[in-house]
Amino acid sequence: MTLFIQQLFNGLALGGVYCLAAIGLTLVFGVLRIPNLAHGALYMLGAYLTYFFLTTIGVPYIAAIGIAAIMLFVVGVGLERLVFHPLRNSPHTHHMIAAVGAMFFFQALAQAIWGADFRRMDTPITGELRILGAEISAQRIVIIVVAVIVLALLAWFIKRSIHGQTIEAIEQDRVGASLVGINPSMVSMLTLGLSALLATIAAGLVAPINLLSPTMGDALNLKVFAIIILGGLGSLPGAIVGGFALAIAETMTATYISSGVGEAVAFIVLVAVLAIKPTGLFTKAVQR
Amino acid sequence: MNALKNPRLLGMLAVVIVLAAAPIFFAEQNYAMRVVTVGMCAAIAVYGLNIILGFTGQLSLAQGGFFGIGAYGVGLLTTDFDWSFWSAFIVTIIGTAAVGYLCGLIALRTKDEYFAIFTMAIGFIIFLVISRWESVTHAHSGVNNVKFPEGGGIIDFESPVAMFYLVFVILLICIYVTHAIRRSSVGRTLLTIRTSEDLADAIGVRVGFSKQLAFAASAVLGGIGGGLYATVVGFIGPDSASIDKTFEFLMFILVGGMGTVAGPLLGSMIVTFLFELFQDFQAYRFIVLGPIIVALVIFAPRGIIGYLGGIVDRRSRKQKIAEARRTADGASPEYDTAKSGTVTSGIDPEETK
Amino acid sequence: MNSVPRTRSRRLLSSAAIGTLVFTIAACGGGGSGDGGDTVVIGYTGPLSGGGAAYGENVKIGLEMAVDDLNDDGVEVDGKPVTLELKSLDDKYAPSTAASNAQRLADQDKAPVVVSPNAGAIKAIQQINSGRSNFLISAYTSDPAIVQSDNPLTMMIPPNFESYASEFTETGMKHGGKKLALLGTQSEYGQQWTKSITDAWKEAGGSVGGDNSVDYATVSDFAGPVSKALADKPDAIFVGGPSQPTALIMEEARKQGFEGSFLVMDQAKLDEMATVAKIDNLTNSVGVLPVSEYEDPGTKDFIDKFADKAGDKKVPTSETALNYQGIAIITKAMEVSGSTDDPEKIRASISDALPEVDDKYKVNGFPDEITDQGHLLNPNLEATYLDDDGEYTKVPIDQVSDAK
Amino acid sequence: MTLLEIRDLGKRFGGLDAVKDVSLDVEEGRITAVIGPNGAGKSTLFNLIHGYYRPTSGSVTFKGDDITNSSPHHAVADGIARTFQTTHLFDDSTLLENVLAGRIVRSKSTIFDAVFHTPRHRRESRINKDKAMEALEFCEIDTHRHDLASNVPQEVQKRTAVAMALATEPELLLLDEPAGGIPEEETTDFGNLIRSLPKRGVSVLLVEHKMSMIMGLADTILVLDHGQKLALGTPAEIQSNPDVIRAYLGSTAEEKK
Repeated sequence: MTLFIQQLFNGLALGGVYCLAAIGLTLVFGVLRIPNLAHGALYMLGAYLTYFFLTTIGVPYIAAIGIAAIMLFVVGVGLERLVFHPLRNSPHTHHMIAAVGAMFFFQALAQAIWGADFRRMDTPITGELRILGAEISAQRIVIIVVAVIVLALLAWFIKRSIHGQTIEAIEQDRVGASLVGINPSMVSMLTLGLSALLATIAAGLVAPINLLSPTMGDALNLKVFAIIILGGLGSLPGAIVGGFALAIAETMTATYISSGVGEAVAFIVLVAVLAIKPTGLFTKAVQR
Repeated sequence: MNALKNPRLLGMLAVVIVLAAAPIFFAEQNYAMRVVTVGMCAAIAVYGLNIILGFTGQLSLAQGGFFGIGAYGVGLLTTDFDWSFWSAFIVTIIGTAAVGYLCGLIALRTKDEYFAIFTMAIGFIIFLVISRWESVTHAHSGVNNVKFPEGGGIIDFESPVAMFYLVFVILLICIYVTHAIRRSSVGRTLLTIRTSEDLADAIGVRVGFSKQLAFAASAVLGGIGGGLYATVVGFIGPDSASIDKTFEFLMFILVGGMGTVAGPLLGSMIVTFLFELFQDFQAYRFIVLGPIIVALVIFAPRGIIGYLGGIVDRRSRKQKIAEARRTADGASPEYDTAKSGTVTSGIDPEETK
Repeated sequence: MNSVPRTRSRRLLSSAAIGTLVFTIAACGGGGSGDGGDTVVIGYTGPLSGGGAAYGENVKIGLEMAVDDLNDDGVEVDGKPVTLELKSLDDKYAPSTAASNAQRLADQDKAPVVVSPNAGAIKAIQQINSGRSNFLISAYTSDPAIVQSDNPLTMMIPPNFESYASEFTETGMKHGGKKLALLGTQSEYGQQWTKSITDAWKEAGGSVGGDNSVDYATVSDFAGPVSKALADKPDAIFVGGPSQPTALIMEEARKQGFEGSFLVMDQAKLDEMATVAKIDNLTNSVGVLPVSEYEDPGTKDFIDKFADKAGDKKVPTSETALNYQGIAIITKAMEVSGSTDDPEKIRASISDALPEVDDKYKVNGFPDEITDQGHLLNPNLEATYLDDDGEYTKVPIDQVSDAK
Repeated sequence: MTLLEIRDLGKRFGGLDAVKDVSLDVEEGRITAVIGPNGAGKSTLFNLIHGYYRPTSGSVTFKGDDITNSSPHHAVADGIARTFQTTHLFDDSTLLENVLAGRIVRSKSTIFDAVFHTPRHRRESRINKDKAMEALEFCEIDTHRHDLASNVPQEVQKRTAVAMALATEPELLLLDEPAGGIPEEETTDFGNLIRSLPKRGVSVLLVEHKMSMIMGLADTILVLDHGQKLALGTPAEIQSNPDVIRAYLGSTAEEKK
């Protein structure tokens, strides 16, 4: 029983990790329909920049995340301008390959700057909590809470924008409040910038429980795609449910069946769900 | 036959002749032979991708997985089960066809992004099975000493040159088959589906069934490529089924030109050589290669063949149009035909939304 | 579908892009270098980008240090001075790429020896290194499968990992207890270790829980797997993969209340682990001896030189040290055989070369013999036990045979 | 003879009736029209006939065979072709290639024929091309055959859609607003094209907004309102039907000038 509770908390924390990583991707995928495979790389860059400000420069934790997030916003905007904007009329394939190219670039860049070695990011949030006999670190609790809050806020912000009313999303957003009447390419820029910013917040929170390396985004990339497809494209509640459900399924199958199945479960569930409901769990069945 | 007047065919012919002659210059260079031969194995799988992506317009991300099934089918059957290469190869091809068909049954219920991610999941599951099912696939230990094809005492396939020509001939067959498919009503069916499934429905195309066939066909070519790859390299590990392979294939097809007949071959060769060329930069090669990939996608979105083909098409169409005008003498020249092929009508829907 | 608005400038740009491409490919034809006559290329193919990059870099540093030092000392083969040159290629851990790279190094750079640091890659390279092409593989892996294949041109550097199992078991049981949990990484190598430890542990009369191996590279949070392993209330845990994630797992286990002993696979190095986790969380563990604990004649200087090269934050590991030794051995074998381009002769002379190697290159348990199958054997193999005070105690290891 | 028999056809989406209890006979060699305000269920009716939707009630019979639950490609194979309200064409292909696509359903050759270039394949390719050219000529757009579909004027595109449908060798052609988007002055020509179809052995069922065109074209007119039949009869009868005038003609005809 203790094991079950412990794993439930572990699953929740992992769900928080997945959700946080998925947010930015859902944004871009949902609003612009771009499968941004470079998202994991942005997440990685965000982690390294946070690390840089926190450890190398010595800025406080929250501030380090903030500065890194702003820098990543710029990177995201740059990515949109240089890569996705010229491709705005091309089919998905082009986006995917361009994103892969960008991902290669970011990874090589990070390796050139910070080296290939694993790095550890220590944060001021330390200590463990004991709940019902289960041990869980404070950092993980922060992850769960922040994931839920950020996702809920975001869902509330752009709920109506997903299916067409793209511009409204930005209008409701405080960044875009002053930009009423902006053109669609501005929306794209802001969306990608925002997604990179969110990826950094996620990375800043999640990186401390694991390690930093130039390929740290890879492990998340595929799973996060599974999650947002499972939940239904562009559905933020779907991303929340999908993230937590898959994480708990993963932890539980790994615990009670085998770790191999645990690794595959996200994809098996995805295949099963799409076989029954080809548009994901939460879509309002809006196919073009 | 007016094949000689067709610049596309001429181009294709040129590529094929250059390749066919390659061993004359590189026979002693094992490295060059190896790179080209491995590149051709990949090219076969890319032709498979061309059927489902280029002709049918469905982005399948399972191709690396099918490539892996092909490689492991041949690898395991020739080692652990001690089959001859040829029987293993044929059984493997049938096997990939079956797996492809079954996956297609479910996969084709989904559309667009869902199809892409769904096939990505399939590819990833295949990868996980290969890398985790230790008792059968030897997981990360890989499969060592995959048999060479039996030459029946006539050809010794241990020689890289013989192996080169084996892969080359099979590649040519695959190219011809894709070419024939494209020209035939089957190909037209697939192109119809690519343009609009509703329209395809309306003119009597069996959309589901055709997509299914295309998916299975693409899986088969993936399996063929993988099977040959296994015997060419002799040792295979789970990386031969990884998602990276899929992206590699996508890169090949995109650089060469989607939906074209020569594109996959040219793309595979060019990208393979680019990768080898930039090896000297080691870890930092992707600082250069990454932007090159992005630039290619942006500036030559239809690939090299698509780009060249566009020029050829415009020219030949201009001729034909002029001819049609002359014979019908009642021309209606109120629009500019010179723009044909490059500018499409209207405002971009994404921009106006 | 294809509604790309194209302008003239874009067309120009695309022609330019394609033109550049064609040009670079044409330029690619050249390749090949190193006809300086007295330059010998040492080839290296390893993961220099992607997930294994850190590992590949560590190996590369050892090779670079060896090549620099040997060149400084001066190498003389058959009466002529020879300059060594290291040429490294990236294979991203993919065996087939590694084999292509090795082929290229042998063909274009005439490298008589190619270093590869992973078993899969070595197996792939063994398909091509003796036959139409000939070159020696300097194999950095402790998987005995690569010498079992009877490849005549393979030199295996590290000790056979199977040697560790019984000693690790004994030490782990002594400081922990009879019940073992398995939490190694899901790599080829990790799985072999898991198997080997499982067998040894059972043989010693202990009980082994379920296999909880996870892929260290793709797990986002180790808490789940650790909880599961701890659920069986083990007295000892087998862990291991790359040092840093291994350290994280041990730390997590300690935080979740584990008090038993750790058996640490040789891929993870205790001193390197201490750079990402507090040493308190790593104690009561048995693992391979850190380089700094070796007492070979060249160890001290090597560590200093390593610090100069890689910075003092980095810990020198056996990946670096053993490959440093390896190149010194091969170079000496070239001198002894009087040949830089006949890998068979070089391989045959290794045995005679071993006692000739200068003391400064003896840094990490120097071997005194090479088996017929090509395995370098260090007579005094030692592992270590890290006690609760953070002190290393040496544990002598009996080496097992490489036979299947 | 009655070609198409629709009996009490109905389709519910959610709780709403898109089409309810519609019955209609389409006579061979005639032009039958369906009119009604937007949202009256005209397109849904088409989709039901063609098998794109499954009806919730009623039946559709074509040449005596029940095709109620058939699928679109079966419908086409049986001899029912259709065009769309918004023109669907293969933009990157020439008109000839577009019309050739309509031949797919009549092609018997398989992948193997194509690969081995069998006589059947060659014979079929030739026939397909001839038939496609014939359809292009019939629609008077053969001079444009090498132009890209995206580069020709709207009217030519509309004609191409008809030619593509004709290439499937239908006995019944469903035209969904065939003259939509065509300038007023060209509708007469287009009307003539439709009028010539029955002589070719193709009966027509069409949905159209342009009243002037319908009245001079159709033999029988069905008026739909809220998915139900409002009236059925000859143009003259419809024009004088008070229900129709009140519900439809009176208001929308004025709006539509």
